[in-house]
Amino acid sequence: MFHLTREAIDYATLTEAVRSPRCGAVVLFLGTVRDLTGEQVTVFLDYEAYAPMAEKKLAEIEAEVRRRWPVGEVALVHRLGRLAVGEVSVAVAVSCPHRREAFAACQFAIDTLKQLVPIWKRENAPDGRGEWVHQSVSADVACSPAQEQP
Amino acid sequence: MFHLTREAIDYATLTEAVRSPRCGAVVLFLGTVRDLTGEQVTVFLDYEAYAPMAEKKLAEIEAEVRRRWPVGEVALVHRLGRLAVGEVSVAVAVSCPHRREAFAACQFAIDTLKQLVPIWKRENAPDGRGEWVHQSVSADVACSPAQEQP
Amino acid sequence: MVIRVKLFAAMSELAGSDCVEIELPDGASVAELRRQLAGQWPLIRSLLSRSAIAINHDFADHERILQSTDEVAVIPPVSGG
Amino acid sequence: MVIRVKLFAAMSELAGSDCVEIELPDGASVAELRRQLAGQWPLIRSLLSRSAIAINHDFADHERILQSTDEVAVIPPVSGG
Repeated sequence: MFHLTREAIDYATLTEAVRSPRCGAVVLFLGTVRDLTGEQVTVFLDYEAYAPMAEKKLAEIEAEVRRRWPVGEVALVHRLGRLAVGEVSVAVAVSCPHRREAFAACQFAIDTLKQLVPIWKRENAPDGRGEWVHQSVSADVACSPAQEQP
Repeated sequence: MFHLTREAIDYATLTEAVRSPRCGAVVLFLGTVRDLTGEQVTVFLDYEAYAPMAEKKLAEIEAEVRRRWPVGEVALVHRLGRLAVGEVSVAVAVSCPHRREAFAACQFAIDTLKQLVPIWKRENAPDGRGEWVHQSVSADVACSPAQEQP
Repeated sequence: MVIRVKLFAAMSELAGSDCVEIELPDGASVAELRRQLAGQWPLIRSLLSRSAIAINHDFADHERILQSTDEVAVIPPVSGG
Repeated sequence: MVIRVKLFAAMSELAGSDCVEIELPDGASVAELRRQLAGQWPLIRSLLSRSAIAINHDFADHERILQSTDEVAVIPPVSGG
């Protein structure tokens, strides 16, 4: 299951939804809004999506996770709109019979989501300036290594 | 933080407790009671601990996790007593600035817990027979590979 | 044919719109679309060079031929998560 | 000296008690404790050979010398998680 939402992500309900008697392991990943990106202070973020394509890519990630690992259930949810520091922007929950599979499947899902799903964030600083984050994957364009992960 | 408990593990409260504005990533692992171990049907488990040593080992694992990764907060909780199929036996929650660290720290913590902490489970079958699980780490003693992970 | 191209995030800010229309010869490729976009909206050139083109919700390579009914979008480097 | 040894899980079932007392000469090592336990409680031998000995809540090696005040336990292969 997957969805985009403008409401706060209820990760406890999501985690309950992936639990199963066949699965001895559940791994949940939460991405949350950090107060600092490198030296830059963030007061809030805005997330925008190309929604129909984002949903298609989320469906593809879910299918690939199920193809690669013996998943009981997998849930991917991304928040859109304005988020304050500390709020949950993304949640990925996976259940598997064993823990190594659950960790690997969850990490693959969030890594792939961050590479492929057309969602963008705008970081808003205390002085009111905002900037869309479009870091480059190539080394020849300036980008902060601190921005590479969530 | 770490503890042993005879109450149901409230993993949502645990997850909230490790969240932090400095940490963009939270990883939660839940071990739950499976209905099958290989071919063997389980109806409930009993967990027993050598409590003071278990707490000492949990403290050492927490310290080692903090030494190796830039952890915001880490929580390790293990349930004791009788658990039905589907119940949560262990929860590990970790927050870190970035997701790779959070996954690595959480996986290290549960792997090490399962190797070092003196807690034992007794699997109880539908016919009333129960058996303590003491699989060997060496290959020359019969052990089901299916029991290797939670 | 006229192709409507959806724009997002900084790409939309640079172009001053979340959608632009562009006239292309029938049988034009994604590469031709990129050249026309860069020519008509110089401000988006730099980010466009780092962006992908999506057709009907999938990433499309340079050689892909456009149809007038395609849903076309510029996908700047994503930053979800 | 008399050492009280804590037993858990199947080890406690096999011995019929969660604690046994054993007489050891002063200066006895963990290896000597293992020999005495295996000699007096033959049923635990097999599992004991796969178990660790803990002294004061830490794993102890065979050469470790026991003190009469030590808290001693047999730790069969753990299965928590």
